[in-house]
Amino acid sequence: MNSRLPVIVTTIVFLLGFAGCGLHFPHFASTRVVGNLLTDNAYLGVMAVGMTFVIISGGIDLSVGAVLGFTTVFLAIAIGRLGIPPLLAFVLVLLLAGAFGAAMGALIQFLEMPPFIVTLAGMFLARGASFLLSTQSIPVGAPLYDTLNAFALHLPGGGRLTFITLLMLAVFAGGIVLLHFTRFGSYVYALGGSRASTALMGIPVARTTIRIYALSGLLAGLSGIVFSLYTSSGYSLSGVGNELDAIAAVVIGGTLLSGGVGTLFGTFVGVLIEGLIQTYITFDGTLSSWWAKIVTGALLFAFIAFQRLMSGGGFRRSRAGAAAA
Amino acid sequence: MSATPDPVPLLEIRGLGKSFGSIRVLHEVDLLLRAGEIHALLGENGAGKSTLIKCVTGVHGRDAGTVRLGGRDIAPRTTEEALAAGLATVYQEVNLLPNLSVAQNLYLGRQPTRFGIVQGAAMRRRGAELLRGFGLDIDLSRPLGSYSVAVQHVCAIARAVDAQARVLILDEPTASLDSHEVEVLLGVMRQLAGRGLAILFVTHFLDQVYAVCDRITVLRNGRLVGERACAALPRMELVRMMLGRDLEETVSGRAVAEGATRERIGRFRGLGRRGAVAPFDLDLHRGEVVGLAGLLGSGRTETVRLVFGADKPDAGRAEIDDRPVRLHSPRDGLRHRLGYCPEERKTEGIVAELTVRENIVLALQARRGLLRPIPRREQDEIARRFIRLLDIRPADPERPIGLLSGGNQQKALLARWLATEPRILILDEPTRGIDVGAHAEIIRLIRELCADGLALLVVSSELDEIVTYADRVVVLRDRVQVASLEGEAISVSSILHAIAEGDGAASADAGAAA
Amino acid sequence: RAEGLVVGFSQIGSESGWRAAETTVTKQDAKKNGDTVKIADAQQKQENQIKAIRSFIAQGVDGIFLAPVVATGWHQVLSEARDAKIPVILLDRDIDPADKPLYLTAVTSDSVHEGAVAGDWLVKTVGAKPCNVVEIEGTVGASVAANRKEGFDDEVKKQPNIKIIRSETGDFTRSQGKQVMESFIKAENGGKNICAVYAHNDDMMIGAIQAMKEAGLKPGSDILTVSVDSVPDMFRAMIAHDANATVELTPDMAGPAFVALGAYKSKGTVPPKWIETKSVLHTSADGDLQQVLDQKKDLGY
Amino acid sequence: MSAAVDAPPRRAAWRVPRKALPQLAALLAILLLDRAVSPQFFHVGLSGGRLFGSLIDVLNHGAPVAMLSLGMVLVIATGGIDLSVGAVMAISGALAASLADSHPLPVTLGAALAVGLVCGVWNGLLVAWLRIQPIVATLILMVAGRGVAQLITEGRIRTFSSHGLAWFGGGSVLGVPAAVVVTAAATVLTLALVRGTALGLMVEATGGNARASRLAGIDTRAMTVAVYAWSGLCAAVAGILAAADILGADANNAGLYLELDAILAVVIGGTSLLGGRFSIGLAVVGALIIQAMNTGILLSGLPAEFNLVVKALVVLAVLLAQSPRLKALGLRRPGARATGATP
Ligand SMILES: Nc1ncnc2c1ncn2[C@@H]1O[C@H](COP(=O)(O)OP(=O)(O)OP(=O)(O)O)[C@@H](O)[C@H]1O
Ligand SMILES: Nc1ncnc2c1ncn2[C@@H]1O[C@H](COP(=O)(O)OP(=O)(O)OP(=O)(O)O)[C@@H](O)[C@H]1O
Ligand SMILES: [Mg+2]
Ligand SMILES: [Mg+2]
Repeated sequence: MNSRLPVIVTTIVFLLGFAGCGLHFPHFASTRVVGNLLTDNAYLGVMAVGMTFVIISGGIDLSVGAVLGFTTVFLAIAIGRLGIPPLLAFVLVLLLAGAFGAAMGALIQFLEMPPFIVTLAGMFLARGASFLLSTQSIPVGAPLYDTLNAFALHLPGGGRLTFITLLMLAVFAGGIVLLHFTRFGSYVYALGGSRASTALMGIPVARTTIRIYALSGLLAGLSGIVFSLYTSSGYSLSGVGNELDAIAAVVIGGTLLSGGVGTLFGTFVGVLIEGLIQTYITFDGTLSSWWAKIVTGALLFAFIAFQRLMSGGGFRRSRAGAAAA
Repeated sequence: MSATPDPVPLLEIRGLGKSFGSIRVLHEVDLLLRAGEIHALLGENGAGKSTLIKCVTGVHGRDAGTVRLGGRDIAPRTTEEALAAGLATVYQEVNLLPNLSVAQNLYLGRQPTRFGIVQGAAMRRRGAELLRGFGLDIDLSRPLGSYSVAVQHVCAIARAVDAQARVLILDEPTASLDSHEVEVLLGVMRQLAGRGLAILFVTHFLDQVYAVCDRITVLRNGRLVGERACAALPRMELVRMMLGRDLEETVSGRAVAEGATRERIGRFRGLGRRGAVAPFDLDLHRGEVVGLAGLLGSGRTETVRLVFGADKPDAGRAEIDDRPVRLHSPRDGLRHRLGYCPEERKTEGIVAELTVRENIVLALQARRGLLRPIPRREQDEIARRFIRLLDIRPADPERPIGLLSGGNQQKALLARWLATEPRILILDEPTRGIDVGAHAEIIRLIRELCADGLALLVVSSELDEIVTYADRVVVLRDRVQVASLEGEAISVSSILHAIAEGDGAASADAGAAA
Repeated sequence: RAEGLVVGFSQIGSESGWRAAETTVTKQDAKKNGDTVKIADAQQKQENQIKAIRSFIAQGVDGIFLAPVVATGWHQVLSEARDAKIPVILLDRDIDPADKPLYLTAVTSDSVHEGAVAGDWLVKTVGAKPCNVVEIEGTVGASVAANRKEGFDDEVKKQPNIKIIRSETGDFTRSQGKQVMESFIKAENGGKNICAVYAHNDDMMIGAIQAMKEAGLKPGSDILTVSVDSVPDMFRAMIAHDANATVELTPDMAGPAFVALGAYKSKGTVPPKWIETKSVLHTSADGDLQQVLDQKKDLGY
Repeated sequence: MSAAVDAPPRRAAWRVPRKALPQLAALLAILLLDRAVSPQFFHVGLSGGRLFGSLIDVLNHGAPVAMLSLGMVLVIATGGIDLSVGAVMAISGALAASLADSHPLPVTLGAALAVGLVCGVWNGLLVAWLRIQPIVATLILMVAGRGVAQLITEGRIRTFSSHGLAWFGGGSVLGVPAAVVVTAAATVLTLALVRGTALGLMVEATGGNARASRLAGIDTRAMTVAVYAWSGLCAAVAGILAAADILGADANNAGLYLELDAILAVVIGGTSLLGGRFSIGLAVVGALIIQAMNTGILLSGLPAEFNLVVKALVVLAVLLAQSPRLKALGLRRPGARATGATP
């Protein structure tokens, strides 16, 4: 129940926020806006799922944004220039991204290096690699892309559930099963609770750690695929700073960076909240670019502070040592 | 005792050696464990018991020696492999996961699954069964961290027992249990041994040793002193083996002369906190030891935390020297010369990576304040003094305290507060995990302290211990003060009576959540 | 009904003084013709621009101005705009030719041409003398950077006497420009081997000028300078004879765009696909530096 | 994982007396590499009464990140992190630049430092009182802060001509660039503050085990606010240096992504992101390592698109070199699991 509360609160906060915007702007409360909210943040959602696993396990992954960028360039070159069939290219890039994540996990596990730094180096590496592939932005002209992009479930009122939206929702569903209903999932929480204890309980710490980062890399790759569908192109600078968006989404969703506590549903709401803030800014449109930044920060603060207060921010004594941030 | 042990050893440890860096911790230790026997591994704090266990179960690598299980050489590199080989262990520190549900903790790694999906309901059902076997009836879906250490420890034991291993290793499992739970545990151990399990049992309670064990292996300073059959070894002889000297018998009875002035230092009226303890009154006098008795989860820790100021009371008032004071934070407590050795050493006591010296001076420094740092020379002096006074081993003030054995960490924490020269000292389970020698020392210390005019408030689950030093015993049940015994009225039986009085269910909801 | 159009402007960001000026000018133009413009700052991220355009569509604006951060990846969202019958006008950067049908017109300068103009000036200035050029590039991956490099390099490659000896990125910022120039000076024997600097924007050049001064060199005479943008500070530098030349990139892209949009909305006149803004060259030799500077003062550079 | 149970975990491993060796070795190695790519790397001359040379550049450009790491190391030691330093740099720089020509220098500096302090305190309050997780708490200011800076400069580059402020960029003391002098002074001051008082011990205790420290009577909240405030202050100084360096405040780019470099510097300096033991001096060395690498890359004349890859590889190499695990395989560190324990 202690872990449920934040999620409930976050959800309420989001709904209130959405309602507020709906009253504020005429065209806001429409299925179209909802559809856009999902489509425009699909890549972030996919990325955030992986990030949730990593953070709950007590780690962090800064490389995801760069991996996204690399993926788009890789796909653009593979499909656009080398004419490799898209599906094959997808598989290749997913394998690559997964292996990359696994490698970082191995460094973290066996050399006891801090995840923050290992993945930071990973970020430089992935971004640098995409520069080496190409510094120009490359269009991807593949029939598959057009068909996938054309596909959409139409909602009453002009809203559309696009392919990538459905893909993101599927990833969340799969993630929820994996995290909340499998042994692997419980190991993830265990690691976040205490690596030492987990090891003493005879849980395969090394294997689990590596798998977690592999999963994060894989999903970063997938979010790269989503992004490349989203823009039908590859660009070495795409995804800059997305890792922070993903982390923020996860944490807003009530997951503790200290690990061991959190839910994927919370992350989902976190992503929506971030999207909502941006939509609000663009709907307003009168804000100069610096006021836009300030307001973004202010709203972020408002959401988080409100969340803390509602879930009783006071100094509570908790015996759950690990959870006590 | 239990089933007659068959001669061929199930677990055979030979010439096991281990050093950490330059420090040799274990020297050619042999240990034979036979199927169906309960084997006690005894020794002072720092003797190397836990290290031996960790070397056998793959937490540490060993430098020398062989370990054979059922005639096969084994060399597990992780506890995972040890478990697979058939060694189930409960390590000294409660090593479960506070953020996971009780059920998950019991079955982590062995959860029942169908198509890879964990069967939560089934798991909780089996778990409830298991825990009932230990007289524990709690909600298995709540996070383990919301239950007291005692409850957590029982879960750890239950987990290990359920692992269906051939050898069960328990490192001071009874340290944080109360008499009732200890009885239950010993019962379970007998059963398991009866089923042919080999059990290695580390404890500092000799009564428990004599109650269940077949054989005893004694370590001193990392060396094997000898293995004896329990029946053939008189208590005094055993203590001599452990300490390498005789233990001067601790005279019981009050420390201070009866006539001593009972000048009141602390006065607490209607102090309470919702969900923790009902409002209570408490007086503390110079040179007096007040004992807090009660079952696990009766709210003793909560009580003393309120007195110290670790938690904010939501009712009542506190007076020191008859002047009303505000005790809302540990700093307030410190300012008014109170001291508090918490029960949960690892999470609330030590700062593992800091040295023994730094840990000892911490509270004193906090009292002097940021701008008056204690000069290094003075720090060394203080550290050395208390290391000598409390015989902390190894006597190296520059060692990270995390590397000390449990008992020695406890002594260092005591030193931390003694260094602040408190007027009221609160000890929550001070003798938990302390060897017989140190145990006697600490009790003597408690006496000396109150002779020097301190007021002591001591929480302990060991009634006979309380009886030896308490001038007054306050008994709690279900977070309510139910009795206060004075002078001659104090005796184990009278306390037990007060605890049990009128309701036998008290033990059932031991550790039931707030 | 050219009056009171509501226009959504998806601006790249506010990374440079020039960008700020473009935004200001756009607002000023809108005020002039009594239109309202909703500006969304994308902070250099294409995804943010796409989100912005989507929400403009959702709000049913009359027209969308887009300053694309990259050339590719607009097909989908622009199609959505077309389906919603909202004309899109590109500002200051063009996009993938394949998407031509999706926008009304593009008001841009030709950044390859800008590079060429700069190169041409250098060629003319040095004549037959041998000349080692160092180049301070824009952000790696930015299309403008690539184009301005291409234009300049092609122009000077034709001359055997001019060599580009070093080329590093200065991220379009002053401090990086300065740092890069310092390293060039150290690496090229105190700057004695360097005859000219070409920077992809004025900000980097201003940093470089500082670096040269601190190294005891005289920018403008010891080492020639040419860069792109024509921000006020560059004019001040030229007036002080610390710099030689800068290629103008007008911040007023929106002006023509508003005209085109107005005409299209009222009379349905379809403008040409490309409205090119001129890339004028200003040099320290010009007499009108002060006037130009005064005009530029209040454009929010 | 035994290490984490009862052996010195990673942080403790840094405490071996020769703990400074890996960092210093790394710095030396990188400097030699720089020497290899540009022969005159070690040449130091005088130009306009100011020392002049690549080595000086390393110090000079390393100064801002070094300043940041001075604050960051304390924040990290308490188990926190401060993402907002880059934005705070932008704010203080913008403020300084916009006041410089109209106000006397002391006022300008005072205002710039004050605003940094305020930002730091704000972060501290969010973390200590609202108990928002540091990374998010500071993310807020990271986003909004740059906006505030741009608000001050209205998005343009605010140049100034005040010689007083300019001194911090172009000035020098006995030929040593002002930025270097300021940073060195700040380092000494920080060391005095931290090791001269009990702050160091209390910070390490708080980072090591906050609950225990609180029970020992340490005011962990005040501690937290203090370190974030200090981080804000250091960031403000860095902002002033950055503005003075280019004689103008570039709100959009000043300090952009420097928070990452600062964190990197601290970690290279051997302080664990989990909090606890920390080393101020080594954090500064870490900053120099990073800058030496960047300068080297510029001097090498390598095509720009290679920079990041090189940076990544160097960082990994440096970290590998000091990984306790690798050491463990070499000299058998206490608690290291001798993996081949087969008799
Ligand atoms: N990881 C380690 N590194 C260095 N020394 C260690 C380490 N672990 C234990 N020691 C030392 O080894 C000795 C034995 O410790 P151990 O914990 O085995 O004692 P113990 O018999 O379990 O004591 P207790 O009864 O208090 O638990 C102690 O002196 C301790 O300081
Ligand atoms: N943070 C918490 N959240 C939920 N329940 C708690 C918490 N802390 C303590 N409890 C419960 O409150 C009860 C009282 O705990 P407390 O430790 O005070 O009892 P006690 O008499 O001190 O027992 P012990 O011998 O463990 O000290 C325990 O059963 C424990 O499970
Ligand atoms: Mg032990
Ligand atoms: Mg207790």
